[in-house]
Amino acid sequence: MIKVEHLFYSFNDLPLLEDLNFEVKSSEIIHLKGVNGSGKSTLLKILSGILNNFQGKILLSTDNVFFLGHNLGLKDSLTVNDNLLLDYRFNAEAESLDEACNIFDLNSLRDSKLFSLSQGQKKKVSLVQFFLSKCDLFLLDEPFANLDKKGIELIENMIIDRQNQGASIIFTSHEEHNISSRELIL
Amino acid sequence: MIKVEHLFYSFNDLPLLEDLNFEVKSSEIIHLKGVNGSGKSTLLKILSGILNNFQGKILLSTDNVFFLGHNLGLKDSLTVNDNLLLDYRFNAEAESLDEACNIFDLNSLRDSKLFSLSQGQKKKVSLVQFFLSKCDLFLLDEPFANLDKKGIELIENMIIDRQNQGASIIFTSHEEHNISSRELIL
Amino acid sequence: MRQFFSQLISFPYFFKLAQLSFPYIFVISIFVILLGVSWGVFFSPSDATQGDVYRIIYIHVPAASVAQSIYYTMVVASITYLIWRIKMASVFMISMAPLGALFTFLALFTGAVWGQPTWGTWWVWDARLTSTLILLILYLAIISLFSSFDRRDSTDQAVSIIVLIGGINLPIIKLSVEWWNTLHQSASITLSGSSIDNEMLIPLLISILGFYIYVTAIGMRRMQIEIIKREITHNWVKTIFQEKR
Amino acid sequence: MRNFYFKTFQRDSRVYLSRSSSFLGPIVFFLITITLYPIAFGSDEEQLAELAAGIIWISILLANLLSHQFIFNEDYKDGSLDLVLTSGKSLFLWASIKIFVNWYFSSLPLIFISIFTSFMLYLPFDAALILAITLFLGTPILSMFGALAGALTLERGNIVGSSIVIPLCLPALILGILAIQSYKNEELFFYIFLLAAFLFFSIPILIASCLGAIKLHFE
Amino acid sequence: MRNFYFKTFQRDSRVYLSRSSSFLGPIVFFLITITLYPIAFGSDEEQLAELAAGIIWISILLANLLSHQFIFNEDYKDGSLDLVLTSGKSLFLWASIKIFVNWYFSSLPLIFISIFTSFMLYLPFDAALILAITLFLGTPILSMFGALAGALTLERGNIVGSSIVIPLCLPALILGILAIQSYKNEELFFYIFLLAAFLFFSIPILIASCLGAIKLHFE
Ligand code: HEM
Ligand SMILES: Nc1ncnc2c1ncn2[C@@H]1O[C@H](COP(=O)(O)OP(=O)(O)OP(=O)(O)O)[C@@H](O)[C@H]1O
Ligand SMILES: Nc1ncnc2c1ncn2[C@@H]1O[C@H](COP(=O)(O)OP(=O)(O)OP(=O)(O)O)[C@@H](O)[C@H]1O
Ligand SMILES: [Mg+2]
Ligand SMILES: [Mg+2]
Repeated sequence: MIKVEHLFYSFNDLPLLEDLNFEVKSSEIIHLKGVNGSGKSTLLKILSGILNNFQGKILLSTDNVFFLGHNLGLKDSLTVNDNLLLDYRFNAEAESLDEACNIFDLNSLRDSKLFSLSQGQKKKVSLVQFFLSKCDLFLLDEPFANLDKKGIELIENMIIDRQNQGASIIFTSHEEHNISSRELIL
Repeated sequence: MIKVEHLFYSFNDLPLLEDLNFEVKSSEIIHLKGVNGSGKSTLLKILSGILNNFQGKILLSTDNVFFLGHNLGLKDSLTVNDNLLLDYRFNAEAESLDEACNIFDLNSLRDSKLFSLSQGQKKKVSLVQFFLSKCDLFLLDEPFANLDKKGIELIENMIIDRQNQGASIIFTSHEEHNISSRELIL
Repeated sequence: MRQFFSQLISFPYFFKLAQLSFPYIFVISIFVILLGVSWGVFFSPSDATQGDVYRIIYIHVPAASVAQSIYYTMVVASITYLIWRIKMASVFMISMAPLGALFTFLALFTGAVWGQPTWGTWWVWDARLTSTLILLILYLAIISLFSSFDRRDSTDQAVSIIVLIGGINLPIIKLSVEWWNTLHQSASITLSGSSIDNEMLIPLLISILGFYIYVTAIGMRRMQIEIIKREITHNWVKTIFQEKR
Repeated sequence: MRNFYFKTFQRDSRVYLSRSSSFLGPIVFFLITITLYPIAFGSDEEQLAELAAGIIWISILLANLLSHQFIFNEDYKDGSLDLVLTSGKSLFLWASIKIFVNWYFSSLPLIFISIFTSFMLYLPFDAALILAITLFLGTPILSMFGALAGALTLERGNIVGSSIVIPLCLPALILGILAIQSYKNEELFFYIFLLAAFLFFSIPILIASCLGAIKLHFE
Repeated sequence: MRNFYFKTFQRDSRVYLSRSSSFLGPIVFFLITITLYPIAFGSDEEQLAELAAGIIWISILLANLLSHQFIFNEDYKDGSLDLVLTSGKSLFLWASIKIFVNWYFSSLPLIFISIFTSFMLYLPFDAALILAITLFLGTPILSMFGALAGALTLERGNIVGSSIVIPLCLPALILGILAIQSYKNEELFFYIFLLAAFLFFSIPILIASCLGAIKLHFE
C-alpha cells in the first residue's frame, strides 16, 4: 500500500524526518508514536500529499486517501448536515447519514451550525465523515483526542472494520490502543 | 474555595446545566467528567468568570484564578519566549523560565514563533504558564489532550504539587487519572 | 563561465567574494560619485533658463535611473528563482527591494525640490512622475510582504510572485498612465527631453555610473547580511565568526 | 470526479448564503463609500457628474478587493484546504470555481447597483451603460487580484494583502474610466477591447499565481 | 496590578512590530488610494486642490477603519480574550491600551505622510497644517470606531463591520473637511473645537460600546 524509502524532510533547514524507511501492507493498522514535535503530523501530511518538498521516495498504490488532521476541515458556518452532505469524499444518502449520526449521538444537533458544537462534538462530525467514506488508505492524526470513552471505542471498532474491508490505517495517538497490528515510533 | 448552588445555564434556550450544586474545598483536585457536549467546558468558563448570564449562585473565595481552555490564549506571531515573558499572570525570571522550559523540552524552541510549533508543543507552552503562575484556583480544560506520555506525567505531578501548596484544581479529561481526590460527573 | 556562475550562487563563495571586493567597490563608487557631482556642481556652466537649480540633476537623474533598474533586475531574479529555485536570487530580491524604495524616494524627493523653483509646484500628475510614485508603492508593498510568512521559502516565493506580476504589470501601468495623461492634457508642464549640453552630459554620466557602482556595493553588503541571517546555523558562518575573533 | 467540483460549488455558495453579512457586506460598503463622496466634495451637480465614473470605479475596486480577500483564508484555517490538496483534483479548476462563486455573489450585485448610483451622481444614461459594461469586464480582474491578495497573506488576512494588489489593478481602473469618459467617441471600443484583452490574459496568469501563492504555505 | 496593563501594552506592541506588514500595510494602502484619485479624476490642479481635503480624509478613514478592524479579533480567536476576562482587571483600560497601541502604530505614521500627500494634491501649506491637526483629533475617533466594528463582528472579521461604522464616522469627516476648507477664516477654530469635543465625548462612549459588543459574545 505504502512504501517509503529514504524520506528526508526539513523545516527551515532544521532536519525533522531523517532517512525514514518503512512499508505498510494492505489491511494493516499502524499506530504512529513519538514525543511531541517528533514529526508525526508532518509525516501524515507528507503521505497524504499536502506537503511536497521532501526528499526521498514515496510509493502509494492508491490515490483514494482519507486524511484527518488537527484542523478538521469542517465549515463553521454550515450546519452539521450541510457539512456532511457537501463532503466530496462520499455521497451521503439519507439512511446512512441517519445511521451514522445516531451512532455518534449527533442526531439532535444536525441542524445546528458547527460553530456552536463542543470540541468533542466537532471531532465526532469529522469522524462521521470517516465512517461514511470508502477509501483505501486512512491517515488519522490523533482521532481519539477530545473524544469521550464511548467515542473512543466506536472509533476503534470502525478502524478494525475498515481493516477487515482491506483498507490500511495509520493513526497517531499518545495513548495505548490494542487494535494496531504494528507500532511505528518516530 | 468554590460553592455552587442551583446553577442553571442554557444556550439558545436549550438548557445545558440544570440545578448544579457542588462545593470544592481548598487542596482538592476535582476530575470533571462527562460525555462530549455535557457542558464541562461551559462550566469551567462560568466558574472562571468568562460566561456570565447563568442563573444561580457561585461563591468563589479567591479571584486569583488560572484558566486553561481549548483555545490556549497564546500569540501565534510571538516567540515562545515572548509568550512567556509577556504573560501577566507571573513575572518570569530568567532562571525559573530556563528551568520550566527545560522540563518541557522547549529550550531549543524558545526563539521560534509559536506558529511553527506542533500541537503538543503549543500545549506545553501553555502548561509552562501553568507551572509558573501562583494562583489559588486552577481550572484546566483537557490539559492532557495532545500531550505525550512524559508530558502527561509531568502535569499530573504539577497538579499534585499545586494541591500540596493549598490550591484547588478542577480539570477535565476523558482518560482515567488517579490523582484526583474526587470526580464530578456532568 | 558556467563554473563561475555556479560558484557565484553558492553562499560561502559569494560571501567571501563580497567580503574581499566590498571595500574596493565602495571606495571606487564614492570616488566616482564625488567626481561626477563635484564636476557638475562646480565646473559645468549654469543652465541658460534655470540658472543653477538644474544642478540637482546630478542626483535626481542617477537616482531615478537606479530606482528603475533595480526593479528590472529584481524581475530577472524572480524568474530565476521561480524556475531554478536558486536561493541567491531570493536573497538578491530581498536585499535590493529596500534599496530600490530608498532610491525611488530620493528621485521623488529631489524631483520635488527641483520642481518647486522650475515649475512653481512640488508635484504634477504627469505620466512619469505618477509611475515613479507607483513604483515606490510597489516597493513598499513588496517589503511589507517580507514578514507575513513564518517560513522562509514561502516568503521567497511570495516575493518573487509579486515581483514578477509587478514586472509584467509595470509596463502596462506605464502605458495606461500615459494614455490617461495624454487624454487629460492638463499637466501643462512635463519633463522635456531637451538635449543637454555636452559639458553637462559628461559629469551626469559619470554621476550615474557612480550611483550604479554604489548600489552594487551596498547591495552586496546587504546580501551578505541576509545570507548570514539565513545560514546562521551553518558551519561555514560559524567558522567565519570564529576567525574574526 | 465531477462530484468534487460540483460540491465545491455548492459548499461555497452555501457558506456565502449562510451569512447575510457576506452577501450584504460589499453592497453596504459600496453604497456607503459612494455617499461619502458628495459629502466630502460638496454636491455640485456638474462636478459630481464629472467625477462620477472615478468615484464608482474606486468604490467598486475597494469593495471588491476587500470582500475577495478572504476567499482562501477560511479554507486554510479550518483545514479544508488540506483536504482539497489530498483529493488530487485540479486545483486550477477548484480555485476558479471559488473565485467565480465569490464574484457571482459579491460583484454581480454591485454591478447592478452601480447603475442606480450612477444616476445619483448625475452620470448620463449612456455613460452609465458603458460603466456597467466596463464593470462587467473589470470586476472579474479585481476579484482575481483580491483572491491573489488573500492567497499571499493566507495566514492572516489583513489590509496588507489588498494594498499589495491595488497598484496592479490600475490598468483596469484606468481603462474603465477612460472608456466611460469617451462614451461619445469612437475610442470607446478601443478601450473596451483593451479591457477585455486584459481580462482574457489575466485569467490564466492570475489564477496560476493564486495557486502558486497557496502552495507556498504547504512546503 | 499595573503589571497587567503594562504587559498588555508590551505584548500588543510586540505583536504589531513582529510583522513589518502590519506597520507598512496602512501606509501602502493610504498612499495607493491617494494615487487612485488623481488618476480617476484627472490631474487638473485647481480641481484637485479643491477636492484634496476630502480625498485625504476619505483615504485616511478607510485605511484607519480597515486596519483597526482586527484589534479584538485575534484575541478572541486565540483565547487571549478569555484570559483577560478571567483576570478581573478593568476591561476599559485594557481596551483603551489596545486601541492606543494600534492608533500609535498605524494612524500616527499616516498623519505625517498625509502632509506630503497634501502637497501632491496642491493643498496650500496652511491648509496642510490644519489638515494634520484635524487628523490628529480625528484619527483616534476613527480608530475607536474601527475597534467597535471589529468588536461587533468578532467571529469573522469582514467587510461588514467597517461598513456599519462608516456612517457613524461622518461627523468627524465633515468637521475635519470643513475646518480645512475654512483654513483662512475665523470659523476654523469653531470646527476644530467641535472636533475636539467630539473626540472628548467619544472616548468613554465608544470604548464602553466596544466592551458591550465584546461581552455579547460571552453570554
Ligand atoms: C522615472 C523617473 C524619472 C526619471 C527617469 C527622470 C529623469 C529626468 C531627467 C532625465 C531629467 C532631465 C531632462 C530634462 O531636463 O527634461 C529630469 C528633470 C526633472 N525631473 Fe525627473 N525623472 C524622473 C522622475 C521624476 C519625479 C518623480 C519628479 C518629481 C517629483 C521629477 C522632477 C523633475 C524635475 C522638476 C525636472 C526638471 C524639469 C525641467 O527641466 O523642466 N522627476 N528628470
Ligand atoms: N458559546 C456557548 N456557550 C454555551 N454553550 C454553548 C456555546 N456554544 C455551544 N454550546 C453548547 O453547549 C454544549 C456543551 O458544550 P461544552 O463545550 O461545554 O461541552 P464539553 O462538555 O466541554 O464537551 P467536550 O468534551 O466535547 O469538550 C454543546 O453541545 C453546545 O451545543
Ligand atoms: N508547516 C510545518 N511544516 C513542517 N514542520 C513544521 C511546520 N510547522 C512546524 N514544524 C516543525 O515540525 C515539528 C514537528 O511538528 P509535528 O506537528 O509534525 O509534530 P507532531 O509529532 O505531530 O507533534 P504533536 O504530538 O505535538 O502533534 C515541530 O517541532 C515544528 O517546529
Ligand atoms: Mg501532531
Ligand atoms: Mg470541552
